[in-house]
Amino acid sequence: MRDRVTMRPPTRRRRPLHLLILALLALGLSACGDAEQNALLPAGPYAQEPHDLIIPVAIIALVVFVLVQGLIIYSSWRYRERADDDGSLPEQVHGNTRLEIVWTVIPALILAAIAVPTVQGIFSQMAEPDDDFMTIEVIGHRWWFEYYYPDHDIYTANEMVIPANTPVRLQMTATDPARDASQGVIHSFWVPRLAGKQDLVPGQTTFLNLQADEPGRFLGMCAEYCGLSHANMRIRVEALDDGDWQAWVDNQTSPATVPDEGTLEARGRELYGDLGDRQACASCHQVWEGDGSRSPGQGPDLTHLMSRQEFAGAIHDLDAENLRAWLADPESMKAMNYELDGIGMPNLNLTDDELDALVAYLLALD
Amino acid sequence: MAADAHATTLGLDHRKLAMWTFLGSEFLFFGAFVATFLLYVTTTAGGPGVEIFDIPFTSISSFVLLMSSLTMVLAHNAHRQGDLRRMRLWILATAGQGAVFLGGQVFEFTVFVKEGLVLTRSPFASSFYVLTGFHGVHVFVGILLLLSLYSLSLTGKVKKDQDLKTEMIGLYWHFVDIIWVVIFTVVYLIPEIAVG
Amino acid sequence: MSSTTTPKLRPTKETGVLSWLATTDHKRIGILYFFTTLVFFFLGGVESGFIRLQLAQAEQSVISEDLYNQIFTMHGITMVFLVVMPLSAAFFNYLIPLMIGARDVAFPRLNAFSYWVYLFGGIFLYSSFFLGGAPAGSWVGYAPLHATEGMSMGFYAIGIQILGLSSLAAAVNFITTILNMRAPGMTFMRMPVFIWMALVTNFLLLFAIPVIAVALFMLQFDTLYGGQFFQPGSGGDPILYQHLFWLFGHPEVYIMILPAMGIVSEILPVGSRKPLFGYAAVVFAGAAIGFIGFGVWAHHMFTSAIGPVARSAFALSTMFIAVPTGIKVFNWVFTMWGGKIRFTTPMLFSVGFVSMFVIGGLSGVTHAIVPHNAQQHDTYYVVAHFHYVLFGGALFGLIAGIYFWFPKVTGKLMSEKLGKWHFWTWLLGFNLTFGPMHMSGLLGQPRRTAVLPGELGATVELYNLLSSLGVIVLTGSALVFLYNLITSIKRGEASGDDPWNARTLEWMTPSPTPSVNFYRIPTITHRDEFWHRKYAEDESGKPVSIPAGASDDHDSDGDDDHAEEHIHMPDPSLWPFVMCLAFFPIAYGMLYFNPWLFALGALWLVVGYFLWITEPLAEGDDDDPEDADDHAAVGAAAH
Amino acid sequence: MSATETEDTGTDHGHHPTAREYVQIAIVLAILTALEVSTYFFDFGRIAIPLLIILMAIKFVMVAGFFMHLRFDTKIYSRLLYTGLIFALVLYSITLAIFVFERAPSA
Ligand code: HEA
Ligand code: HEA
Ligand code: HEC
Ligand code: CUA
Ligand SMILES: [Cu+2]
Repeated sequence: MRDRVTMRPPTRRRRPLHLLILALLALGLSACGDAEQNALLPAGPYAQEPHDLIIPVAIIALVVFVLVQGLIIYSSWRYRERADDDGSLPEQVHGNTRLEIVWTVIPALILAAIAVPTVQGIFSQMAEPDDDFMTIEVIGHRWWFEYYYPDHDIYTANEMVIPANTPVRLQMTATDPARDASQGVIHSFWVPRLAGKQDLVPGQTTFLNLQADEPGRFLGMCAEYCGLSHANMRIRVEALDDGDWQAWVDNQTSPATVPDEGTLEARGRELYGDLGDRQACASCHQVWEGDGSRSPGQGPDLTHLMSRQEFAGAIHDLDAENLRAWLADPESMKAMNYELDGIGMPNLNLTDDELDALVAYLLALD
Repeated sequence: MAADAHATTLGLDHRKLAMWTFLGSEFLFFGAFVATFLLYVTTTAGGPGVEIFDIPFTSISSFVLLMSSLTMVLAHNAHRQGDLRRMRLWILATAGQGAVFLGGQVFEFTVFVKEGLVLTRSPFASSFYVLTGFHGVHVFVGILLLLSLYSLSLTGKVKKDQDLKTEMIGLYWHFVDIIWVVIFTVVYLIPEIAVG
Repeated sequence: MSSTTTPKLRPTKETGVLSWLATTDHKRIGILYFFTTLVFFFLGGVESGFIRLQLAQAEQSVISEDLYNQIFTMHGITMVFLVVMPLSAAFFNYLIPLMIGARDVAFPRLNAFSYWVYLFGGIFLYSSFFLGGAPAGSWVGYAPLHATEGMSMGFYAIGIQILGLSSLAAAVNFITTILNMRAPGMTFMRMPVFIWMALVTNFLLLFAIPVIAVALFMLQFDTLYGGQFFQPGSGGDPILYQHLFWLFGHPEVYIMILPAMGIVSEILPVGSRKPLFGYAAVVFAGAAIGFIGFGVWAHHMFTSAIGPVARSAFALSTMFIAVPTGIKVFNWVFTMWGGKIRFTTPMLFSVGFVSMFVIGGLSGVTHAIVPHNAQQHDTYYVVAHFHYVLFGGALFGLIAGIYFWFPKVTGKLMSEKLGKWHFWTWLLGFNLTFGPMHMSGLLGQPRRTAVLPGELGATVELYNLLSSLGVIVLTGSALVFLYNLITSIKRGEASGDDPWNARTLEWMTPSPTPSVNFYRIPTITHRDEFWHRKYAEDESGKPVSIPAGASDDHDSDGDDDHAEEHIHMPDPSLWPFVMCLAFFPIAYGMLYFNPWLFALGALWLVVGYFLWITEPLAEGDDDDPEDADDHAAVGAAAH
Repeated sequence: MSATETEDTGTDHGHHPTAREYVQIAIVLAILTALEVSTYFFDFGRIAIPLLIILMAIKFVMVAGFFMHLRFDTKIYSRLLYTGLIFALVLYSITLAIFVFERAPSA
């Protein structure tokens, strides 16, 4: 067995026992706390519509449930054999055609009634938004999402930034085999508060509409099993109001910061481009400094890395400590096996000095 | 005739009933391969496509397989009349034609491979080889069945009145032939006209 | 039966290991199936224990991602292919001949073949744990992910292929048996519902297995030999695999539930002491479920790359499968209605089945609300759904069957007291484990994740903890069951021949069932034949018991004049076992692409087959050996 | 369906073609095949494909009906065979139709 325990930094780990007690305490309380990835709390029309559909259906289901369970419990109780039974047999009833018709027709009618809005919902869910919408291209990699904003020529990863109150249409596919040595696999983009999920299929294009009514941060994750680190392929959507959105776009469309000569950061920038006989960061990542056009590599775009809050499939907070740990040994931070299949980020055996410089450089990429 | 009073419920022999049951399910097997082939008929990834087919050559081997159904049914006919000698002759003829068909297929495959159509070339190549290959495996199994019938009838294990055995193998054989009738049209002729 | 002059051509011993390896007796094969599934259930349960341990708390890594993925995959495969399906096959084996008044199945040796193929397929799959890692592509093995998982998905493709072969052979066998070996007078509409459901199930297998066979062959070629079927790089379409898998996969779920539905349809009338309400409706609904079940497969692909028309069509077909299912449910309830219900353990499990299955069925219908399926799909809400139908449904029904027919098999009763303990803890543990998953799924917890994401923690952690605690209850409950089973086999109370006052033919025979099943094949004049031999109806339609002995209510053995002198039973044979061993070299040969190993296996198979068909009868008469497989050699006799 | 139980017993008692008839059938099959192959050499235009499908179906039914005796045997066998065939046709046609018309979720 390829057994390897993955470790996460202690910041994100909680002690099991401690937690058990907490959970037991919570038993009495309502389980609704901070609900950022909560499918029952729609935050936009594309999540609201299915929600409005399922609630009446759930009520119907509940009624059927109560009725049938009630019947079962009632007849179990009412017709149980009593202690004083005379041992005779009950009346031998073989059936009743009228009843058969009733319980064929009524469920059929109920289902017909919920079929109509379902079909309507299917078409409206998949149609292009009526209003002006923004397109973002989404590419599913193992195991992180890449976003490209064609209107602005912006590349980013894991965290998708959108303007609030604007419909967004995602145009999605999974890793382009031409860009990634390994074949792409199917992923699924899912941010429950903004929309349902839709699979990303390599070699094909699928679409998903979403919209956030208010500014906010919405959590999600890849919802189609995509191998080893499927659990570590998470999504953040940051909805910004107009001003913030414009500022974000302006920042993203500007070239990356180039550190001053002689600083530690500058040393890091050098290492970034050249690690001797080890693979350079630049061979997989891009830091766009204004020349030529932006073109993505095998790994996430790092031009404005520090404009994001989390990294590596959005499982770690983006801070110096975590970055350092990541560069020192990516596989200890996220289940990957670069040596085996070339997927993910390799361990480049960086020295402490190199780590200092690289981390300093990355932290400057805001 | 139903000399046996407690015969079966339907009055049918188990083995024949089972054989037909099994053949019904085989359609779903080959159907899936044919559907896959149709889906990928033009998905050649820049490699060879249906134009590679040698229709005259395949026509001949298809014809041989079709005629093997005739010899098969003649073998059964002979067995039914108790003529084991003639039965064996037809059985050999059938197996022989099956072998010719298989030989043709092997030849066809080697030619295609030389022309660059290897299994790993494209979805088209994979689906073509796996579909026709599995059909070939069925023919091969049929030949084994025929040969075992042949040798068992020589050693007296298959008797004059046991023509059901020949019939059963015949059913299987004809079925494999029917499948080829479909493959020949759907995989070779129609794509050749529509795409090639 | 077997005479002393038997040449030692076939094994004749009736006890010992060899007798089990060589058995062709449908009852013994059924028992083999049963105990094998117990072992695999234990393995699948242990795997689920690891799943729940890992997910008990957020951001926890008791086992690595890699191992978790292997474990949840093997859990699904084990429970589906190595537990529920073969456990149903155990019931088919034991009961089909008995319930239709036959002495064995149509092809006893083929039957043994099915069992050994199943066993070896399971062993092959589990060997992966020691040969570089078990399959880690989930039980659906989606393409093109499989291709990157290397050898381990080779085990998946080949292993399930082998299990499929077992089911296909069994399906042909059982269909032939049911169509062709019913006792005189047993018309279709007099068949027990269990037999009907067995027939439908086996037709589903017959038509579904070839589809998965093709999908798996393609997977095997892609994974191991560089095939391009599902490789997007060269234009292959991964969605094709999904279609083929679910074309099989959905009928498969009805393959798992229909036998259990058949079982409770037998138990509820006995427990309520009334005939089944609406026999014809239940039968036709079962057939309708099987039929419609072939037309709903894409409901597993609502979020995949298919268009709105397809989504709508499959949403409609999926919803309407609730109608025939509802018919069954209501007929079961009205079977109890007006009865005098004795809550024995089998009856408790049957009522539990109806109740729990309805929950799973209703959540199934909500999946078909496509716009919202986009929220539910691949969440724990789906996990809750299918455990309610599979565990609360199929498994509850099958366990009911175990308690119900245990006396038939052993002549002893299982402890009612322990049985009740088992039932209530099972019900509690089950709901504790899977009930909370409805909530955690709706709140947004995705399935197949090795780590419970921390950001979900606050909302779903409690539910996950409850689920994990539920497994402890279930394990305790399973141990009660196991203890009950073992002690009852050893020293259970004698049951008599007809402990439940039952209705169907199998209870006419002595318990434990003699190897000939029936000393005299009964002639059937009624549905619920045995009941009608025990009770007549007076003018007002009230049943009155017929005094014992006044009719042939029991199939007594002995010197009855009517007993047939020469009962021809199938002879034991070692060849099915020996021949099936060939699947090891074949499977490993294909896996490691070793033509020699494969050729060895193929040759073994061919030689085994030859020995099989030329095997002489134990009694040494020079009857045609193949005809030994069927008692009525109509074909040969016809000329 | 219980009526089937009194149906003819279906084993080989019915009409059996003679060897001569078998040869005649084979000749017809050969002619049909020749016709099929000719679509490759001559341009049949738009009728080529429908023609090929019809010819295929005729050959199929002839082999099944005569060589496999379906015509003379009990109907149960035909039902078993054609159930499988129809299932396969319907299910795979739907699948292919989804690929052709419903491939992407939206245009
Ligand atoms: C025994 C197995 C079994 C059974 C019987 C069912 C029964 C049903 N299933 Fe389930 N299903 C599974 C096993 C099963 N399923 C499994 C294993 C999966 C997951 C596979 C995977 O991805 O790994 C799955 C997944 C699954 C999905 C895909 C979910 C997703 O991944 O997004 C869907 C979608 O429609 C679905 C629907 C249904 C429906 C409508 C029924 C119906 O047959 C239910 C009908 C029953 C009732 C409705 C209750 C009784 C009826 C009444 C009381 C009448 C009145 C009712 C009404 C008016 C509504 N199932
Ligand atoms: C019949 C089918 C069946 C049954 C019975 C079960 C039983 C259980 N299942 Fe599972 N399950 C599936 C079929 C089934 N499952 C399938 C198909 C999947 C999908 C896989 C995939 O996504 O690919 C799945 C997935 C699945 C998941 C989701 C994993 C994931 O998505 O990451 C979880 C999580 O909790 C789970 C839990 C459990 C638990 C706790 C039990 C428990 O109820 C188990 C209780 C049993 C025991 C505790 C056994 C104890 C027994 C003994 C001690 C007896 C000993 C006997 C002998 C020695 C002979 N199952
Ligand atoms: C072989 C290719 C490769 C090389 C070389 C490489 N990386 Fe990466 N890197 C990746 C991939 C792939 C990821 C995405 C991993 C994931 O999240 O699953 C990644 C992720 C990252 C991230 C996190 C980005 C985010 O937003 O999630 C940072 C930061 C990073 N790499 C920095 C570096 C630095 C610095 C170097 C050089 C010392 C380097 N990488 C070398 C492939 C590479
Ligand atoms: Cu990507 Cu799961
Ligand atoms: Cu389904």
